[in-house]
Amino acid sequence: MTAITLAKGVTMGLRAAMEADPKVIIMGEDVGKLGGVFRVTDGLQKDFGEDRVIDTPLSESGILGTAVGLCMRGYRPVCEIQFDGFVYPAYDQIVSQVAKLHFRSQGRLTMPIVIRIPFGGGIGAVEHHSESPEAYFAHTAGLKVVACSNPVDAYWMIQQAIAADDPIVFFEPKRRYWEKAELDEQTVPDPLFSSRVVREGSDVTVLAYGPMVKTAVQAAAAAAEDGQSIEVIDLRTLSPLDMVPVHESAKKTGRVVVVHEAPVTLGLGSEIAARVTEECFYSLEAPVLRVGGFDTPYPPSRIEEDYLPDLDRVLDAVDRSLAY
Amino acid sequence: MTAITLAKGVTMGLRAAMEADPKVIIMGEDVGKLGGVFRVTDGLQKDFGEDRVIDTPLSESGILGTAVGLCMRGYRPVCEIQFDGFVYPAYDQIVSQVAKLHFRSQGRLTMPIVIRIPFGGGIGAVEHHSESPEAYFAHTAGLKVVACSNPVDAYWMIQQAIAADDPIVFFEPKRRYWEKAELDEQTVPDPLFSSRVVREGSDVTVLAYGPMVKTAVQAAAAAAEDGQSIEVIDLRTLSPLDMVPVHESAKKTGRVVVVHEAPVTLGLGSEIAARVTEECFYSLEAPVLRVGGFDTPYPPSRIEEDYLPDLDRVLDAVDRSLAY
Amino acid sequence: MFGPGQEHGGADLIQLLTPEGERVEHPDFSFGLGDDAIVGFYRDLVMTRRIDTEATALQRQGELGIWASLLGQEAAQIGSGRALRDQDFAFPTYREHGVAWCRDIDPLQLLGLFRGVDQGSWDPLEAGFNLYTIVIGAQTLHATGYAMGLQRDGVIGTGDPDRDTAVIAYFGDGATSQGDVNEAFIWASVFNAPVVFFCQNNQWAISEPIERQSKIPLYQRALGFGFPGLRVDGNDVLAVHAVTDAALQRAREGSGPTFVEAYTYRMGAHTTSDDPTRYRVTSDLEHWKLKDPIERVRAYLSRGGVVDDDYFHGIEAEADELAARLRKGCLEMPDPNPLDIFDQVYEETTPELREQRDGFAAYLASFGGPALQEADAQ
Amino acid sequence: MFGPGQEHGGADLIQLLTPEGERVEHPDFSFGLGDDAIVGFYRDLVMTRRIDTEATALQRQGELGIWASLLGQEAAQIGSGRALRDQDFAFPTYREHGVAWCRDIDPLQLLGLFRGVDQGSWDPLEAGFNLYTIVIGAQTLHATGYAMGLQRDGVIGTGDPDRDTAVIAYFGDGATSQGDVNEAFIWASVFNAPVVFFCQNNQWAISEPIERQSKIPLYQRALGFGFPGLRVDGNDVLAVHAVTDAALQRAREGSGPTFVEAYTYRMGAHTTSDDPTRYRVTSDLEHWKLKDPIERVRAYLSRGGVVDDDYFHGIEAEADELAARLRKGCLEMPDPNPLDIFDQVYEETTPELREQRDGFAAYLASFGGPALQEADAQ
Ligand SMILES: Cc1ncc(C[n+]2csc(CCOP(=O)(O)OP(=O)(O)O)c2C)c(N)n1
Ligand SMILES: Cc1ncc(C[n+]2csc(CCOP(=O)(O)OP(=O)(O)O)c2C)c(N)n1
Ligand SMILES: [Mg+2]
Ligand SMILES: [Mg+2]
Repeated sequence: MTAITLAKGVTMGLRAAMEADPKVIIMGEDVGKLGGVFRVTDGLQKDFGEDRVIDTPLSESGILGTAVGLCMRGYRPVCEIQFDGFVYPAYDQIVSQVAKLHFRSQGRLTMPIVIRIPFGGGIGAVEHHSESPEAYFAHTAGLKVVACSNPVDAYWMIQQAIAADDPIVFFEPKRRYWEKAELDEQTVPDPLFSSRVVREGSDVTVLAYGPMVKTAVQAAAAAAEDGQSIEVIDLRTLSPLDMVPVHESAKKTGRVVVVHEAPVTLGLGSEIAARVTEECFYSLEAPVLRVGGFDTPYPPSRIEEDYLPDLDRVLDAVDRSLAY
Repeated sequence: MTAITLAKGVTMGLRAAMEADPKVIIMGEDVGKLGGVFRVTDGLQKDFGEDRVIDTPLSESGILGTAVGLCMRGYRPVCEIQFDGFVYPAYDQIVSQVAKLHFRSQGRLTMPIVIRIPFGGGIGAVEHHSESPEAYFAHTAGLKVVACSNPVDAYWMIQQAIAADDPIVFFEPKRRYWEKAELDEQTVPDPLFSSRVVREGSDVTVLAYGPMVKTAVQAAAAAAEDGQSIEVIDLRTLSPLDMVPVHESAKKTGRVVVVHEAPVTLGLGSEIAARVTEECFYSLEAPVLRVGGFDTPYPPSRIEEDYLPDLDRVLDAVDRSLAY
Repeated sequence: MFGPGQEHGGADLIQLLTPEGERVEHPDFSFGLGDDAIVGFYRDLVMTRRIDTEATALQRQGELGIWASLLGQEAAQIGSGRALRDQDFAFPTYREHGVAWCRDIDPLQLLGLFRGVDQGSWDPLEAGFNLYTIVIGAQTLHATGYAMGLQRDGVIGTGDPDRDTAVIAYFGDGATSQGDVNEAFIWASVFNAPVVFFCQNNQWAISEPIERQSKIPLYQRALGFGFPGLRVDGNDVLAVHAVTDAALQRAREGSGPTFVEAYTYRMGAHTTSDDPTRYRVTSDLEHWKLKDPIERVRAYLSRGGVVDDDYFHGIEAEADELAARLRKGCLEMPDPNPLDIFDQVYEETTPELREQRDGFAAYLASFGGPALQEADAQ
Repeated sequence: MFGPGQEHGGADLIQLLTPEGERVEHPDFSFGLGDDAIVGFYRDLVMTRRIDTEATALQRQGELGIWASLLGQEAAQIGSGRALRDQDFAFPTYREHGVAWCRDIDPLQLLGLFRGVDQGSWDPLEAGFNLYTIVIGAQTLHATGYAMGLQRDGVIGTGDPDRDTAVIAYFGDGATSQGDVNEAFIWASVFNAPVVFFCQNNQWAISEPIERQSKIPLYQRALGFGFPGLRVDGNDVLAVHAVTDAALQRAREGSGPTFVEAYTYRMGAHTTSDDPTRYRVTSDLEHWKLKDPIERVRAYLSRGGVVDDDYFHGIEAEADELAARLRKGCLEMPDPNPLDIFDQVYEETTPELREQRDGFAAYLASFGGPALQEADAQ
């Protein structure tokens, strides 16, 4: 058992995946000598060589477009997008090619591509470095989308994502890169596409993923002091959604709050609210409430703490839910 | 009063806008001599010249990127994307530049760009020609999104969109391009960002936009024969949403069905379901039900009628709603 | 041969067979095969054109939703397609019916996409021929990535003719304006990838003339990216073969990418949905008719007495048979089972999709539609 | 001067002032202004470097979140920036602090983005200088579109020096690999747009050397797109001025785009967040130190006795004042009011955003946060 950061969890997972399968390659800007701007690929080029850890030209569409061709030669590219705001130049290749080729070829072509995206705000960065674009991908048939929230999941989920034969957008909560946890490499991980109850409770269910899981857990702890019992679920998988534990919890508590950094309108919260309401209509004491970023572009970092959902805004929603 | 097609409505609206304001220019692939693949810009280059109706190089990012610069010189570009599936190469310019520049410049820069996109299926086209990408834009702060459903709205809405000072993605239901209606150029149009009750009813509210409005109205007519009274609302504006008439209707009927061609997951229906449930929680007799495309890429055209919501699937949802 | 000399010499069109059917010499390129190969090319050209004519007819009769004709571009496609080895891989647009023919794709399979029953039913990996790509330019990056895979697989520059492999990416003149295509040039150049960028400059991107995409000859685009560009007479099957063969060999040897501009003309409409009379004059058409890619080969073969009339008749007969088979096969193409689409989205499907499939099956069943067993049975 | 001759001649670096401060001749380009202008350039260079050093210090002390240093690129920016006329328009990346200086942007305003209080607070249209663009390459298309607007406004080729206008787009060596940048080349060439593509090749894109973006000198990229490309000594303010001035004039006259590669070196880290020791050797740095863009001007001015020591001291003093003002102003920069962001999204705001603003205002008020009146008052 060793304590590792979330960033280190991804690094170790990448290393394990590359050792396990020689077809696994890493592509991205500055992933080689520099080890990535977050050092997540640190040391990998040194150990696996320039053929497997590729410093690419500065073109995201090129990264995803060539990854498609590499898949056709049996490779399993792990593509790093340096920051969330820079995935859009590759959007066409992702949505029209990566996501559709399995379908278009009736399964003759598989696209085992992992697109790693450090996402979300809270690190005081300049514009385009704090986006939460997950809904753009979760709305796209043919892609799968997951988000890790802690070092241990980071370690296991990245390996599971690389081993999977479908294209997966892998979101890493950059503001949590330096959070630590104990990793036991012997334990058997949960399946990749499963959500997990991280704190049990009976009054209100709070759903979160990525960076907001910690916030939700902190909110639950604070609420406990006021005698409110909050159940927190880490969604982990955003497409497909694993609604089973969510519905169970919703039927138990009758009150659901969804939290994410992305703007509320058409964020993941909208889909979850629609599904929970349909599935648990007669069990709900209150409408599913959504806590998220406002429907504005990400603001200058000096006020990002106002923009981002925090403990208080989660508790505020919990209170509003309980008020029904 | 003359009967015009929806395509003609857009053409006439574009012509009127170009006559009204010399700064209005049209950019796109094949919009000049050919008049666009749907002939929507037919005759405009002949009358307004090549400086105002620009046949562009084959690059969508180039179309939107140069449109930004043209706005900074006071122009009002109307950019045609030839088919829905070809907007993605421009996605970065749209999401990171067009949508954000007003915000980033604190209002010093305005982006009066209209992005015209023929969208949806039903015309027997090959892949990439039948997409419904509206949610990708409605989730993007800084953009506004509208969809016309009939020739008269097409004529007025395109003029209103061009006159507006914010970037607007303007969706045209390509399968309805050839539908006809009487246009009275003297009437005063509804505001652009308003939804409209197109058929009154008391049992169930059906919400639709673009190509699905006709389907919803047909369903309502069929249901009437079975004694079901369906209210149909044409949303018209997808961002911002005009929820006032929707909530009114929902409180009246207690039952809401949303219909669109786009895949259900994270489609507009999810946002509407979430909002209606939050606003009308105690009035709802049934959860908001969603009828849409399946969560698959658009299928080969021979089976698109199975994929697309039709009268029967709308009525099926109405029955399920009434069964609560 | 690919040295900087091209920077100047490349300006002239590389031609080995004149429109009149005369063989001519070129300082850098010569046709390496014998008359028997040319006899085979003639058959390829005729069969390809017949496939195209028949498909166009099928569209007119409502059997296909749309068809993209290659009329006029047969030599560009056969000449390049025949330069490929079994192990090579081709990335087509939506118009490479002649290349598909060279890759032994059953022409009937080409109709699926245009009839709307599938999006390509051959196995790309087995055929060495990817599915058609409709999004302009996207395939050039796929080709470059595939070529990077070849480098990693050690099948470049080994000297073993059955091992060394090259990739060819097809695209049009309009495609050269897409960011993806230019990025592909950069990647291929930087990584010295074994890929041939084969541009059929048919002078038009739907209604837009080549002037809308470039002010200078397209082949010169490559010079700015650091690899050679050549312009070949795209209606001269011998020259196209010679140039493509050399470019592919260069790639297989590990000498990197080449840009080949096949200078040709789109004799038909962009697709069956298009109306060229709105934007181009017929005189151009007349001019290019005289450069027909098939006529010049026929002229060469008959003048030289390489083959007799029986041969030509034989080919016609074979083409007639193919056309008949195409027509019959097209009409018999079964529509897909709507319930199959759910299982084709992912390699490992999801509970959500299973639920949607089952729900839809039940729904269809309520109308007596295809039951689920059927779907699963398939 | 911009003829095909460049295709070959361009291979040599255009230089007018050696690292030792010697004026040298060039067949095609000469510095058109007098020593007084060079005296002014010296001041620009020193002030720019001082702004950069102070901002770096402010970041180290936690007053800025990040800073992108232009150390080493002062001449490329001052030389090109000073070639602009009032009516011209510049599209910067995130590193053009020297160009901003030439456009009379208060350096204090440059800090806002990096401190996180705004995303650029000057008026781009008034300043003739757009907001910084962080998404690599995007601004090259904006510049091309702006140039197309100039053509439509009839302010090209009128012969009136106060009327004819040009656009300059700044970008780096790494940016040349983005599709957008190559599309900008195509559009500018096809429409003959009055834009100068000014590439500061500082040899690095964060940790990636120029070899990752191009195998041949970058200026040659332009040749493949049909317009001239030139490579100038980016550390030679006189040569940069002469070449940019000629390229801008060419644009104003209606002769179309030019690609200028300013060959320079990023002397500092990519940004204050970067650690170059991980990927580059210090010997390069030593080599480039000898080519310092400021030293050579100082050498020229003092050797020629154009100015005396008092002048140099005066500039130092002025720079000290500026630095002090920057520091003071930075610390005093007010944080934005979180309630303002809602009204900045659209020109015509929406009911949804008004509701979100009011709701958030009430929420903040419940903690004693800024009330709405305040926000509205601002
Ligand atoms: C990204 C994208 N934009 C637009 C289209 C619509 N479109 C289909 S073919 C075509 C013209 C292509 O011209 P060219 O590259 O010269 O190929 P050709 O059709 O002449 O063979 C266009 C604009 C598309 N398929 N993809
Ligand atoms: C589209 C996009 N991808 C990635 C980045 C992250 N990034 C910021 S600067 C940079 C390197 C740019 O290098 P260059 O163009 O040479 O400019 P320089 O920083 O050297 O001035 C990268 C990759 C970005 N800002 N935008
Ligand atoms: Mg063409
Ligand atoms: Mg650089």
